[in-house]
Parts: sequence; C-alpha cells; structure tokens
Amino acid sequence: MINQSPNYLRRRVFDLFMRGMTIVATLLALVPLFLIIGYVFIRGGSGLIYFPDEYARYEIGVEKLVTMLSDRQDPQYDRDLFTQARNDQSSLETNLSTTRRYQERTKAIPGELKDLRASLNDVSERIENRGATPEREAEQAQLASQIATLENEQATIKAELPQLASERTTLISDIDELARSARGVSLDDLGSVGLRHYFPFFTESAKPAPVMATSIQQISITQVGGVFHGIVGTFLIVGASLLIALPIGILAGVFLSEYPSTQLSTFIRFSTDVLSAAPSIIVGVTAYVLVVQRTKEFSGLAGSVALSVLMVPVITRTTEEMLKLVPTTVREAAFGLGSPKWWLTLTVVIPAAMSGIVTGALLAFARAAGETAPLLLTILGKNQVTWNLLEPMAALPLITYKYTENPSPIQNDLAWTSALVLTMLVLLVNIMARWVTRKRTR
Amino acid sequence: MASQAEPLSGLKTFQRRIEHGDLPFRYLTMFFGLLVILLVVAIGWVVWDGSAEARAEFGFGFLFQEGWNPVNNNYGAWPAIYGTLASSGIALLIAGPLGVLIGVFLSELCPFSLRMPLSFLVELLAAIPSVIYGMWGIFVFIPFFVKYIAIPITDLVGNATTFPLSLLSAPQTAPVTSGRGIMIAGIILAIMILPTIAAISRDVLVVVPNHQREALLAVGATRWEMIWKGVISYARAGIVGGMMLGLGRALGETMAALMVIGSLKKTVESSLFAPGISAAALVASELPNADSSLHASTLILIALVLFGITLLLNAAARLLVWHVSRGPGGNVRA
Amino acid sequence: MSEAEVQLEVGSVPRTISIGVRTREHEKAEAAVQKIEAVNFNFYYGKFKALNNVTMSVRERYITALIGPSGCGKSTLLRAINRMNDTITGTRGEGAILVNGENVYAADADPIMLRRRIGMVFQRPNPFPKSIRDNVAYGLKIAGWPRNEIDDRIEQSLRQAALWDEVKDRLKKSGMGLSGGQQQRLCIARAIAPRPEVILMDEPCSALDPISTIKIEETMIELRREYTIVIVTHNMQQAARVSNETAYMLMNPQTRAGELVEFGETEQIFTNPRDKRTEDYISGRFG
Amino acid sequence: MADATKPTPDVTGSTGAARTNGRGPAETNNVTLEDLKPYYGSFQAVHAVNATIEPRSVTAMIGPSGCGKSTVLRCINRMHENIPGARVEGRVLLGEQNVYGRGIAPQTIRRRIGMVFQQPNPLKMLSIAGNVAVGLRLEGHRESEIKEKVEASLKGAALWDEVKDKLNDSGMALSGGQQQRLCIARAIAMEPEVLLLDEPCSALDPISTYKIEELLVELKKRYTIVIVTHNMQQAARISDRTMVFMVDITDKKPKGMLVEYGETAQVFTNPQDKRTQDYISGEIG
Repeated sequence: MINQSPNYLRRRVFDLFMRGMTIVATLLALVPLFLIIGYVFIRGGSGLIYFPDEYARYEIGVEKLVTMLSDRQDPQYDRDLFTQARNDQSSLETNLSTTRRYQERTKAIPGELKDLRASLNDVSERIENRGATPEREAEQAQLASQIATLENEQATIKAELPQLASERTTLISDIDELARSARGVSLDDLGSVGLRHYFPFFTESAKPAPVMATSIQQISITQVGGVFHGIVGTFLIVGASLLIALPIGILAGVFLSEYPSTQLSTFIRFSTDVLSAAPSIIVGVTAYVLVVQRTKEFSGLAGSVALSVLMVPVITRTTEEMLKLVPTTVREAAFGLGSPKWWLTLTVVIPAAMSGIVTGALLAFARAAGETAPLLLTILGKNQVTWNLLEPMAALPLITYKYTENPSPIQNDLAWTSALVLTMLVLLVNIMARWVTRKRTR
Repeated sequence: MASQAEPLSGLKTFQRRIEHGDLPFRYLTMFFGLLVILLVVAIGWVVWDGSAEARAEFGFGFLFQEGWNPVNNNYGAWPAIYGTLASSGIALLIAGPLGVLIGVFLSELCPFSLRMPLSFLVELLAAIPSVIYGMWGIFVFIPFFVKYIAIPITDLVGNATTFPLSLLSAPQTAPVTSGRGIMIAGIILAIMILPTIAAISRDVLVVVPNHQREALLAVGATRWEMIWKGVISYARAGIVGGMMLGLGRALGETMAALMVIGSLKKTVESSLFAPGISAAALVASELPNADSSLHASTLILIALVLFGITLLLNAAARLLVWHVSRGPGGNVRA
Repeated sequence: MSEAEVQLEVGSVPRTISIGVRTREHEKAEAAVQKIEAVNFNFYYGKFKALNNVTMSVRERYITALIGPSGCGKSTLLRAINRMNDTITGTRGEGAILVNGENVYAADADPIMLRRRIGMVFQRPNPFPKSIRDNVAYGLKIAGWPRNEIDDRIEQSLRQAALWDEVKDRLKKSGMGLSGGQQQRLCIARAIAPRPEVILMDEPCSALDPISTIKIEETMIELRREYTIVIVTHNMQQAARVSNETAYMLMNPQTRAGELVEFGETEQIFTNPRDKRTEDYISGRFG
Repeated sequence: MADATKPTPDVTGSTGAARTNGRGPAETNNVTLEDLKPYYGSFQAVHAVNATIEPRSVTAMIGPSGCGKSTVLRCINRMHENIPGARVEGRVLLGEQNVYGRGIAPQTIRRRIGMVFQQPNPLKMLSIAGNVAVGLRLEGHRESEIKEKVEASLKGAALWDEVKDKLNDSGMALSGGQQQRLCIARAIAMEPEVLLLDEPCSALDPISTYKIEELLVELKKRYTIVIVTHNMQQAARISDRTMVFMVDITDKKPKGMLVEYGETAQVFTNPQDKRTQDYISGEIG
C-alpha cells in the first residue's frame, strides 16, 4: 500500500465535507426559486382558471338583465319590470343554489352510505362473534338510524330535483319572456355574452369584491374583475420607456465601443455604473420631483421616465460589449471598400451584434416590467383601463403590491394571479433573451 | 471606371468628414453618451436640491435620532437607518458564504454539462421581480418562519436584555406571530442578493489562471485545499467586491423590505424579530402622500443618504472586481 | 491630339502610349505606368518608427510582392497604401505615397475616396455576416452603382474570383457558411466588384490549405490582366510563382524600423540578388 | 493497511524525521508505464505507451508539438485527469504500486511524484517561504520543521543565496528563472521520489535555462527526473535516456505515439527508427 501523507484522513473528510457544502448551498439557492415559481403558478393559476357550472349562463344572463333594467337614466326604465326581474333573479338564485347543493349531496351520499353500511356490518359481526354488549348494540342502533336518515334524504332529493327542474324551466322561460318584452333580447344571448368572461382576468379591470366572500370561487364571476388595466398599463409604460431608453442606450454604447477610449468615455462608463447601482427608489424620487411635482399629476409618463433611467445602463453596457465582440477584421473589410465609419457601423457592425443588442433590450424590458418602487412614486395606480400616458395608470407589479396589502382574501387571490402573469412575462422574456443569444454562447 | 473620375482631394479635412457623415455621427453618439452623464447629474441634483430644506432644518444629525411623526413635523431617521443596516447585514451574513459556495460549485466542481443550466437557474432567481419576493414572503414564508423559527427561538431566549441575546428576544411592540420584522426582511433580502453574489463569485473564480490550481495539486493538495488556498485566496478581492455589490443591492431594495419589514417608524426595538423600517421603504411609502414640503424634503434627504452610501459601496466594489478580473494570467479554464 | 503612337513593352503587357509633345496628359500617361510610388516614406505607430525611408514603385498591371521576415514592416507598408492604418489611433505617415501621381498622405487627401479606388484582401477571410450577394454588393452600393447593374457586376466578379459555380445556387445564404478558401475568394470578389484600380493582398493564403492556396494564386494571375496587385506574403515560393516584381524588406536591428533592402524583377531577386541580406533570406539562412 | 494518520517511514518515509530535507528520499523506485493510454473524452490522444523509467536518472521526452509527450508526463502523477473529460487506461507503476489502483487518492500520488510546469507558477498570494512551505503546511507539519525544510529545499534548488534576505516577499517579485527554481524548491520540499518537469525552460532566457539544467544534473543524484522538452540540444545535454514521441497522422485525428526509447547517446547518434532520425536531423517537426 502506498503510504499516506500526514493527516490524510482528516484532510480527505474535510475535502468531501466542503465539496458537499457547495452542493448543499446550490440546492439551497434553488429551493426558494422553485418554491416561489411553484406557489405563483399553483395559487395564481387557480385564480386564473375559473370554471362556471352549467347554470352559470343563466345566472350571468339574469344579472345582465337586471343591470340593464336598473339603469335609471334609461328613458325605457320601468320600475315594475325591474322589481319583477329582481324577484325572478333571487328565485332563480335560490333554485340554483338548492339544485347545486342537492347535486353535491347526490354525489356524496352513496359514498357515505357505503361507509356506514361497512361499519354496521363490522359491528354486527362483532356482536355475532363475541356476543352483544350494551355499547355495541347502541352503536348498531345508531348506525342503523343514520343509514335510514341518509336513505330518506336521498329519496327526498330524488323526488325534489325534477320539481326544481320544472320550476327552473318555468322561471327561465318567464325571465326570457321578460327580457324579450323589455329589451328585445333572449336570456340565452345575454348569458352567452356573459360567458365571454370565463376568463375575466385578461379582459376586465378591478371591481370591488363582496365583503362576505372569502375566495374567488365563491362569488359570481362577473363580480371578480381582472387586471386588464394592469396589463395595458405595464405594456404602455414599459413600451414608452423602451422608446426613450433604446436610442440613448444604443447610441451611447456605439460611442463607447466604436470610438477610442478617452476621459469622456471613462466618465460615461462610470455614469452607467452609477445608474445601474442606484437603488430604483432614488430614480423614482427623481422622476417624482422632476415630473410629478412639476406637472402636478401622477402619470404613466413619469413612470416611463423613471423606468427608462433604469434601462439605459443595461442597454448601454450590453451594446458596448456586444459591439466589441464584432471582430476588427470585419470593420477593416468595410473600411477597405471605402465605407465611411458611420455607414459601416450601421450596416455591418450593429447588424452583426444585433442578437446581443436585442438580448440587452429584452433584459432591460424584463427588469423594468418587474420594477415596483419607482411606480409607487410616479403612476399612483388606477382601477380602470387607461390608454392615456398623461393620467395615473395601473401596472401589474403595483397591482400585485396593492392587492397583497389588501385584507380581502379575494384581492389576495388576484394578487397571486397578477403575480403569475408578471412572472410568466419576466421568465418568458428571459428565456427568449437566452434563445436569441444561444448561438453566441455555444 | 466610375471612381477614377472623382477627385481624391480638394475638400478640406473638416468639410470632408462632414461630407462623409462621420463627424456628425460621432457627435450624435457623443451627445447620447453625454445624456447618460446628464442623467446621473440630474439624479444627484434632484436629491441634493430637494433635500435642501431638510438639511437647513436638521443637518445630518437627525439621522441618529429616534421619533418619527410627520404631523408634528418631528423627524428622526435612526429607525430607518438601523432597519436598513440590520436587514442588509443579516442578508449579507446569510447570502455571502452561501453565494461563494455556489460560485465555487459552478466554477470548480459542477459537471460540465450542468454548468449552463444551473447558472441559468441562479440567474432566473435574480430576474424574479422583488414585489413577488415580498408577496411570497407574506403569504408563504412568514407563516412558516413564525411557526418553526421565530416562536421557538423567542420562547427559548425570552426577554433577555444582554446584547447579543437581546437581538433574539421576544419583541415588545408587536406579537411575534405577526411575523413581519427585520429578521424576516433580512432573510428575504438574502434570497434576493444570493444570485448576485453567486454570479460574481463564479465570474472571478473562473478567471483564476489554471496554473495556480496545478501548483497546489502538484504538492498533494486535496480538491478543497486547492480551491481554498489557490482559487479563493487568489480571487478574494473580487469575491469581497461581489459581496459589496450584493450588500448595495440589499441596502437599496425597496419593495420586499417594505412588504415584510413591518413599519415601526418611531423607535428602534432591540429584538430583530420586531418590526422596523428601512430607508427605501420609508421613502416609498410616505413620499407620494407627503403632508408638508418639509416632510417631502426630509424623505428626499434620506434618499440622498441612501444614494451616497450605495454609490460609495459600488465604487469600491467595482474597483475590486475590476482589479481582479483585469489581473495577471486570465487564461480561462475550459 | 497625339502626334504619334508607339508600342511600348512595359513589363509583359504591351501598351500603346502616345508620345510627341510632352503635354500634361502625356506626363500623366507615363506616370500611370508607375501606378503607385512611395517616396521617402516613413511611418510611425505613436513614437515608434515602423518604416524608415521607403522608396519604391509599383507598375500598372503587375503583381508586386513584398517579402521579408515577420516584423519587417511589409504589412504596414501595404496598409499605408490605402491608409488602412488610419483606423489605428496614433499612427501617422511621413513623406509621400503617390497613387496615379496624387499623394495619398497630402493634408487634403480623402482616405475614404482612396479606399474606394483600392481594393483590399486581408490575411484572414473576413466576409460580412450577411448573404453572399450582399457581401459582394456592399462596395457597389457604397460606390453608388446603379441598381440595375449591380446583379450583373456581382456575377462578373464572382466569376473572376472563380467562385461563381460554387455559390450561384446559394447567393442568399450567409457568407459565413462557406469554407475558408471559398470565404477568401468571396473576399476577393467583394474587393474587385467596384472595379478598383489596385488590389492589395495581405498574406491572403496564410490561413488556407494548399488546394485553396493554389486556387487563389490562379485567380490572382487571372486578375493581373485587369488590375494592379500588391501582395504581402511570407511564402517565398508563392512570391516567386505569382509576382512580376519583388520587394525585400528587413527590420533594421538597431532602430527596429522596417527598411526596403532590395527591389527588382522577381526573377532577378530570386536568382541573382544584389544584396547579401536578400541572398541569405532567399537561401533560408534566417527568417 | 498503513495507518492513515501516522506517517510510515519504513515504506518511503515521506516525513521521516531522521532524514533532513534536500537529500532526497531514502529510496526511489522504477516508474513503469504499462499500456498507458490517455484519453480526452472518447478520443485516445496517444497510442499505448510501454516504458520503464530508471530511478535516479534524467529521462527526457522529446518530439514535435502535438505528439502527446506532455500528456504522457501528466499521466504519471495523475495530473491528466484534472482536465474535464480526460481519463486514462492502462497502468503506471511506482515500484510495485499501481498509481491508478483502487482506493488511491490522486493527492497521495502527487505528493510522491512532484511536478514543475512550463510556466513558472508561484502562488500569487503567498510569500517565497510560504510558497515552498505550502504543501507541508497542508500536511500539518510543525513550524520549526517547516522552517528547516524550506531552507533545505531552497538550497537544494540553488535559490537560497538569492532569496534568503527576502523570504517574506511575494514570489511573483522574482525573475522568471528564479520563479521556476522556486517552483522546483516547492516540489522538492515534499521530498517526492520522482520529479516531473514539463518544458521547464521554455519560458526562460538562456542564462536561467543553463542554471536550471545545472540544477537538474545535481538533483538527479537524489531524485528520478522526467523532463519534457522541445529542445533537442537540452535533451542531449542533460538526459541519460530519451523517449522520442511522434505524431501518427494515419488516423483522422492525429495521435501521439512513442517511437523510440533508449540511452540518450544511442538515440542521438544511432537512432533505430527512421522517424527519429528524420526528427533529429531536422527534417520533420
């Protein structure tokens, strides 16, 4: 055996231990990643996908009808028709909720019966085998009575369901008639329109939720609302800031990479470092002071200004680095053909580095889309869709923040869902950026 | 031959360069470069000018006073400063060593085929918006943390008042079950700055020349001894720089801190499980609806201090990282 | 205008030059035979003098080879002809290089116009990351060729570069997808497309395999009919095979500046060098 | 099984307190390469090598670049496997013991077979003395012992006189040749049996080269030395035996192969192989 060096065993064990620790550390970093993404997808996803049952269409239809009839500004407003529709609505809702309860019971009872009968058999067997005791007999009797009650309930439901169904048919035809006579539309049509709100999340803006409800599932889908205003806001604000930041970032990057290094370029590089290191809240404060305080109004534009300041350093540095990767020989080739410098920069150098510049822009986009702090100081937030950048606006991260802080569990569900949209946006853009540069990294 | 007819000379140099478009293009790009500088100047000017009123009123002394009551125009920023430093310190204590270990794993020990995907996953962690960290902290992590960490520890420590233990004592101003506090903010910040530290450590370790590794292996060092004595010690300035950049990020982080740190603006509690406030969170939560111009000015002054600290920290860190990555050797390991 | 026409043998190409009253036109016509002249030319990289007092001339429709050991300044001299060195900061030329009698280092000379008249092929094939067609069309577009002539000219120059048959079906594909030798011929096609007066080649075959080298040498000899070519090569056999005239350069060991040692007909340089140092180099004593 | 925590001086005596450093190990063994086949991934870089290296002599490996001489050298102390994807088939015997045997950690081998690299590589963060002592410190020797050994090794590497007044300066401050001798001192401080040198003079000036050659001739009295060099004159000057490697271009990817191994005088004056003759006379390579 080859002899070992002194302290060999201790050194080997320590070596293996520390190598193990690096693996543990890496896994430890990945745990939050998977936990966060997992939670966002599961909890956000359950709010995103809402499955109305077969009667939902009627409910939606009636609610639409009631809303239509309730408009007091309407010259056709008729108090009696409105009261009638309200009554019909409540009858229908009672009917539907009873039906739903009965249906749930119909599904559940056979299972419960089976369990009870098994226990009954069990008790009977014990009595047979080991003799009867008062407790066992009491248990047997109790079980038998429970079974009887359940069978009774089953029979009642069976009898009442057709009755409910016929009552519903009458109600629906009544309401349908009401709808046709009052507004000339069928209940079915009204309901179908409502069903477009299967996924209200992407099409509707915020709505006040009923205080009593404790989750999205418990309330009518038309009441939930969505974050359409946030999606519009995020894309508008980030798009506008991209419009501001791209020319600054790319041209400054061209200056840094294509012209000889001077004190000025060192200073510009230092400035990009300062910008990328500055906390985003500081940038928010700047935009607040320069735009919000001057214009005396919170606005999407102020948010764009703040976000573009955060984007500029990312775009400048990636542009510079990507342009520097373009081989000098390619520039020389264009020089040799008599191309002016600006022309070869635009036609050869920038196209050759295009994928890298696009990556930089995508990463800047992803970073800005997730920024919240500067928006808090600049766009304020709004509950409706706005296309006007000069007004207060909504944005996904801001909605996530506000709905998280809101005590209502429904708003919390919405926060998860808006977080899901935001995370998917950011992750997709990041993966896209990878995909754009995959050739370069290979 | 078409080109032969054109004269080679004739125009003056300056005119010619304008003719070909080179000079205007150069000035155009230079203008946008100057714009980048202008942005920095604008930020600096805004926070300096905006805080003038507060500086005239209090000087910088109020940074070390307690008490925050905008209604009475009574301002003391010490809770915010303390909260910022304490939460960032906790974050660095946790994320620093872990980040370096991850960097070591990614650059030295990880099988080659796993390097790219793992690095990508770590980078994804950095891409998730901070508001989502905050939300996840509130809904998922805080309940877990309270039940399995905060309550057992505070039960164990009780109401200790001696210094190191008092940090872990039961909070006075809010029940420990509320969960929000400096400690939890520190942990969430640690998760957030972990990818920064890991990525920079990886980058500075990867450029350590291979011959340094071989020198240690050739005298019979184990793998870890090689990494510790040959690689980490070679790149230590860069690693410290990476930690400083991570610390800078933690100091300036707003949303996650705002959401989980509680919001105790008046006093400083000795326990880390108690709520507090960070400078960035204070500014973000109060500036949009500031009561008076002095209130706004005070908040901007806090922003100025924050800006100054992060600026210094980043300048030092970049100097270190730059110093290392520019250092001798540089033949990157395959 | 001319009073008489006389057949002159200039190099191996017979040319007709009118003689008689020595008008300015005549002087120009004779000067054109001397296509490029370097007159007491010095070149500096910052403070370092890279070329010392080079005087030589390149005749029209000749292939002139610059040879010498590495570091002797032959590439610098070549790149000085079309002022390619201007793209490196801190460089400057002193003295004169005359192209068609015009000093390219004159204060008011325009390097961009100059480079449009002088094509260049580099050591490493450097096609643009664009399609083959766009590669060849690049110079044409800069020179402002009419749109309808561009396609014809692309085909012509690809044929002249002996590449047409290999790429005619994939003109839209990227030029980076070609083999090394094909890429270099694409670069030649790109350089000759705008019909330059001179083509400079900087060790065009040093990165290529022997078969591609032979193809490119054949292309060069073909191009000699129309173009004046100056080639830098470290391969003496290549210089002997393709060139009409050869310049031998050497670094002065004291000043480390490149100097012209000997210039003459290729045959004479290789068979009967006048300078001892040339002889040593040719016979492989050093370098 | 030797006790892992205590040195066993009776085998090779790596830490034998009785021996002073600088004299070399008490015993040295043959190094035998048996069917040694280095791989990079699935590519076999060198045809199987069979050779026995004599103890206390200088064995030179020469050949054109790409012939695999460095690869084979790095297989002897298992440095080869440090490259991702690289592996080895066959055996390397140190005495009777297979270096690639089961349960043998590479660091055990590397401390017995020292190595000096092409580029001088003093550890940047350590002083001159610290560089020499680094391996001993890892093994936990007593400081007094370390101090003694550092001096002995620096003397052994003919560097003591030049650095004795600046032992605490950085190793990077030395000249290239001094750095390389520092690396040799670092290697012999571990008292290896075998010293592998991978083109140790290729980055050095002629005077430093001469000094190191002189040193090697001195060191061979105590150590088995294997040196890779691209300089045939150097091989002829200092080696006792020479291995000649060639590139085999019959395959698609060129491989290295050992074509001749024998006494240096014989290899250079009367080569048995035609390719060796061509190489030595300068016709190929």
